[in-house]
Amino acid sequence: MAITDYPDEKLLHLYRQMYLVREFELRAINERRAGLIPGFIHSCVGQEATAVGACAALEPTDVITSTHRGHGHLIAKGGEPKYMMAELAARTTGYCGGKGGSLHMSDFNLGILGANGIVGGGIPIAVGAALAFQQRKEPRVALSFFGDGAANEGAFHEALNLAGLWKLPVIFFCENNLYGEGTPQAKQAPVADLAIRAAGYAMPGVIVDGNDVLAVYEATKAAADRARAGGGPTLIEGKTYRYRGHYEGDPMVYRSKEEMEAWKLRDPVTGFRARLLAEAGLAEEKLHALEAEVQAMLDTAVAFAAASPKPQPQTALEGVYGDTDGGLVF
Amino acid sequence: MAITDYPDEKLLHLYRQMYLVREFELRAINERRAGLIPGFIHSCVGQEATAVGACAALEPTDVITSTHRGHGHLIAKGGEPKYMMAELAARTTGYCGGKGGSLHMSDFNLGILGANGIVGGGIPIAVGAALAFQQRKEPRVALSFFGDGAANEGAFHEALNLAGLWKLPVIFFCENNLYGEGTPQAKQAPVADLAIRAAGYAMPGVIVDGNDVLAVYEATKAAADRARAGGGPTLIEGKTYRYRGHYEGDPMVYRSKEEMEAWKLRDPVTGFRARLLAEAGLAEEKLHALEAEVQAMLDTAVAFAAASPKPQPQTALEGVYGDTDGGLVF
Amino acid sequence: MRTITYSQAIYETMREEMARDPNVILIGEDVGTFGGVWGVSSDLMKLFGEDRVRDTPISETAIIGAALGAAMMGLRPIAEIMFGDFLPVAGDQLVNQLAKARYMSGGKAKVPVTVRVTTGAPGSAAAQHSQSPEGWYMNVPGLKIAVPATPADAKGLLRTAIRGEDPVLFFEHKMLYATKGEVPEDPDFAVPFGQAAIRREGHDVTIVAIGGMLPKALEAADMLAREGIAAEIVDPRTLVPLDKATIIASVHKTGRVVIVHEAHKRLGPGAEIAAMLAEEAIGYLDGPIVRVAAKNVPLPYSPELENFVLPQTQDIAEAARGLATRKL
Amino acid sequence: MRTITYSQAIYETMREEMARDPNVILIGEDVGTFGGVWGVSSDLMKLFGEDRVRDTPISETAIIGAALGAAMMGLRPIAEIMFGDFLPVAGDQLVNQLAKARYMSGGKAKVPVTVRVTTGAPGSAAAQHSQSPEGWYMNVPGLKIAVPATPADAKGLLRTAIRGEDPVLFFEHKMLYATKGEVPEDPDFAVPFGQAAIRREGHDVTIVAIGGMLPKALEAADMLAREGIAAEIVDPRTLVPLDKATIIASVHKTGRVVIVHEAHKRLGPGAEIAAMLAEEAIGYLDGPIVRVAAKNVPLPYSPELENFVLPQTQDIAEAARGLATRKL
Ligand SMILES: Cc1ncc(C[n+]2csc(CCOP(=O)(O)OP(=O)(O)O)c2C)c(N)n1
Ligand SMILES: Cc1ncc(C[n+]2csc(CCOP(=O)(O)OP(=O)(O)O)c2C)c(N)n1
Ligand SMILES: [Mg+2]
Ligand SMILES: [Mg+2]
Repeated sequence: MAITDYPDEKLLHLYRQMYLVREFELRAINERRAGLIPGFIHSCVGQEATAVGACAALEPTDVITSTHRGHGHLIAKGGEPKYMMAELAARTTGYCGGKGGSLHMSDFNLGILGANGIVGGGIPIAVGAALAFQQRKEPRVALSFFGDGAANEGAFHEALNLAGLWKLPVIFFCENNLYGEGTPQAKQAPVADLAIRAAGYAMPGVIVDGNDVLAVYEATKAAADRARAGGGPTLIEGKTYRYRGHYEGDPMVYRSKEEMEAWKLRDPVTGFRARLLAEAGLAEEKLHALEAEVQAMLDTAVAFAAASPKPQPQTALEGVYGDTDGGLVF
Repeated sequence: MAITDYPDEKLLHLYRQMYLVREFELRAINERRAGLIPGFIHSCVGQEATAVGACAALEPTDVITSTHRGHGHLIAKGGEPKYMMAELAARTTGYCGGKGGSLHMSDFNLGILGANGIVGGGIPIAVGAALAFQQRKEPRVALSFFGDGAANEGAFHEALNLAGLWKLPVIFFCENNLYGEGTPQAKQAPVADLAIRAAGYAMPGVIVDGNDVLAVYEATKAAADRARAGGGPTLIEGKTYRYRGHYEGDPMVYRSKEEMEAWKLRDPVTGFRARLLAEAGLAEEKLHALEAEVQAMLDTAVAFAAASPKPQPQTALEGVYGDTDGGLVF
Repeated sequence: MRTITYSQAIYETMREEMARDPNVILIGEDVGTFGGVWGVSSDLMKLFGEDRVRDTPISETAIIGAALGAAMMGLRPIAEIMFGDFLPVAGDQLVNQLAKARYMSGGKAKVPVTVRVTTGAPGSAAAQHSQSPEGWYMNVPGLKIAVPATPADAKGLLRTAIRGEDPVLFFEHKMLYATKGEVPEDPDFAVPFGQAAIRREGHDVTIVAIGGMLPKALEAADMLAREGIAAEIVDPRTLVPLDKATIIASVHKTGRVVIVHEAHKRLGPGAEIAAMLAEEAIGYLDGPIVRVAAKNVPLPYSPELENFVLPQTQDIAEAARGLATRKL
Repeated sequence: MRTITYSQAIYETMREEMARDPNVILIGEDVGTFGGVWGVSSDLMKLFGEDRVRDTPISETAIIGAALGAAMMGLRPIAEIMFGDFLPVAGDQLVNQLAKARYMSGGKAKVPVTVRVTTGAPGSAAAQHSQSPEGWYMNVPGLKIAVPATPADAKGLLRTAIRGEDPVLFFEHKMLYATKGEVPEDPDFAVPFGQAAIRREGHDVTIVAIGGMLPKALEAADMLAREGIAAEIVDPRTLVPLDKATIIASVHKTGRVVIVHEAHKRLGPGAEIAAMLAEEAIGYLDGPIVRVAAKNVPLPYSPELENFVLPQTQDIAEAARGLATRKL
């Protein structure tokens, strides 16, 4: 579909979301340095298009599972920056009341089943959600984000096999950013295109430019439509790149400046912005307005987080079990 | 290669081994009923050609890992029926002194790294053995037998990925007998040919008639030659069928008499025997002599097992650790 | 009251709960057509269809992960893992996902998953098919652990697990499947977690017997009774939560305690019970806390070796006798 | 003697053993080019080549399985698992394969594999990156478990592990990496398994401190000393084998014992020590056996919550003080 075939709102929405993801990450990094955020952050700067393009193809009732690099996925699925920032700041108002942090944020009302600290850990969970949808004949789809590194875990294999076998409404979205921590993808798997593994599970394997939000959107939409119609799962591989370290503080000894600079020429956010102006004929003021709105939103989010209370120590004991058992559990 | 291109000894050897595997299994089943053997048996009757054909392509210094259905693999790799029978009878003279039983027999001198009670459990171990060979630049090969069901375990995926990545000298031999316990292969994976998964690990995937010992031999020989020459791993899928229950006693509600009968028309042992007579022009007396020799060997094996001592209870405490630590371990 | 087997009790409970609540499903290897390798799920696939009783591939990680994801979406999956020995194949999904999902989400995730799994040595099944992993996940907060020892408890605890809100590891001892006992017919009969049962009263020595060890402990108590020693037998029924009060009360009465389980001795579940008593009830004790358990070696195949490694009725009787007749 | 960090001690030992024995290799995620996410393997890949220091894909099952198979063929692999939390991802290979290979083969299989793995909470790393799994595999016979608490022990125990014949889980506490201590230069300096160390002598109360808890226990002992209470600190160094004799001797002397670990309390490694004492040394005890450990909830992200869940110096001091000043 040509960019001009998209309604303006859609294009603006996609841009806004990507811009929000990017700016959220930069704020979070700053706030971590400033001391508001106690834990580690694995930022997704550079990978905005996969998160936003994929989630834009989903319905509000669809669900996702995410990863350690999950802020973008959450925002793209509707996560609210202020609750996210508050969670990163470990406040009671955060998505998990300060118990989860970056690695475990979730919002079950929005269909965000959780980031995950275990590489590959979320993939079987998405399959389970899809199983429930199929079981109840609900026209819903589950989408699991994971990295290129995760595609080498046993959990990936078992999950894709089960989904292919039962034709579950699930989309496996591999964000291939060429590295798993400090190890290049080429040293993690003998195949450059992980999408080819789809054939082993009798599902389509699709490769998209992961820095092109429209390409991602279209591939995911097609997969979601198929899944909803009972056509079963799809493996989508979005080729992309992370700009920053694996975690904030990573010395990045494992890659070259040249490589990083080359990828920045294909920036998903600024690139799309340029296309909006040049190809879609949108007025720059509109973008400015939207950018200002996002910045204001983030100001609010940071202020909200900073002003929110820290949890009372004793509340650490709550929320382990759903049945209280008269306090017998501990 | 035409059957007539094989030297007579080779053909006789292959037949002898298959006949031995078949008859060993039937004896073991009998002896279990008779009370000599205390534990469960998963017999490989019907699958003699994969075990024998594959191992015939290996050198004595090559190694294998096996499965719960492992008697054939062990015999084919040179395992001695009397030590096997003694192990099944839980005697001190058995391969593991009575500690392992059917599921855990091994002979490290013969390169038999062990049967395995965990489906898929042996696959990563074979990869590790191949890693040692590559590391030391030894021209040796590891071969891992496993079933169609095992190809859906995470261990399969991780093992094949590592082997493909490091181009390790290992052969993954999938005995696709169409069932994993009571579940047909078609209800375990969405692909009928598991060999196609090889592409996901950048290695050749080869399908052979698993009931044709020569086809199995040739495919394995080619894979072993490639591996030894540094060409990396191969996934071989031998299509075969087990005649008896998953375990002895299995009511087999999950398959039809017709299916079973149809497969018996393609019997790997009697079929090969017929070809030896009809196509290779071998004299029947030779086969009779060899069969008699095998029967005598099995008589001896059973007698040896029955006459061997049962282990002393206290010896249960030995062999857990290699360092004694002055008895401190327990 | 009618008498049924432990195995039937489990089957019945699944059938009743599946009939009652369409959200209850059963997934696992060979649970459908085959009826379960232990025969427990029998005709459930015929009764409830292939959609609600699903034969899975041999992929324990996918089984537990799928159960977890489905539970998050409102189902109440029962997942069967054929042998307790295979739990580590699904290790991450159990330890890092299922156990922690609720807590990490700040209490929002709903994870009512019952993991039915067999435990114990069925005889010459060797090291990878004979283990008793009841204790392996006790150090992982978030999981509940049930160890039913009678048909009635199999039924009552399973119902509590299925209707409950939490992930439960439900350990079915292979050697108990064929045992019989009275089981109430009340369709809501349930046994709460965290309430131990006194299986036999006595004042000389307490025997805490876990799961499959209950029959052996009762046998030992019979032997002791003939010698004039009155053993009290406590069955904890669930290890998490643990009914400390009942155990402590019994020890208060007897002053002596033997803890029996089929798991290996070193850091088996009995270690927690012993440590708890040593911390909270040491003043009641008139002697050492003795554990009778499998020796610290993998389970061997040979019957002679296996019998030596496993705790036997004689071992229980001997330990209890030793305590009861000990000079203070 | 020179003073180096715990991290350097581990690095040095690997370097020395790799130089000494070509069969020693190191495999794991990011152990090569990156030098290990904890920096411990540093330049080993440069020194020994990509063949002997191998960056693996993110596949913990393959890592442990490969180490096991390679060991069977005569190598002495060191496998690094980045976080103890990930051990369950390789659960089957650890529990059913590595631990049991020798025994199941009747003692023939050779499996000298050292699994280096980190443990403990590094601060706000939350539930899946903060666990202390030292106890998770203590119930699995066949594995040895080392919990070095000082740079010298990190070196000496690691050497013993690498040169030994058995699979070892070698737990490196994240918060100890930067701690410093004297480490002998003798290229054969080794610390045997199964020998506890008395880190401080005292006669009022015994504190058994495991791994990363040693510094906190020493701090607590300082506090107590100022109050006139002399705590004796025992560091078990290895949990399997466990040096019962030293622990019992200390308890014999003091009559009181506090066991401290960062693992959750319920069936953490301290339960075994407590149970062992309650079984073998109850007559020496003048009070309850107290365990100070992480509370039985997953590790939360928030520093306030995390500090509350983890055992603190104050908790240790309080428990020891409570025992020492208790009326008998
Ligand atoms: C099971 C497991 N192994 C290892 C890790 C440590 N780890 C965290 S992120 C990461 C790299 C993941 O790579 P990839 O899947 O490509 O995602 P990316 O970080 O590139 O987004 C690793 C190895 C982990 N968290 N879980
Ligand atoms: C991890 C694990 N899961 C399940 C089992 C139980 N089990 C033993 S054999 C078997 C079927 C294996 O099927 P396949 O791999 O095709 O081998 P086959 O029996 O057909 O030779 C199963 C499910 C097991 N032993 N290990
Ligand atoms: Mg990546
Ligand atoms: Mg099969």
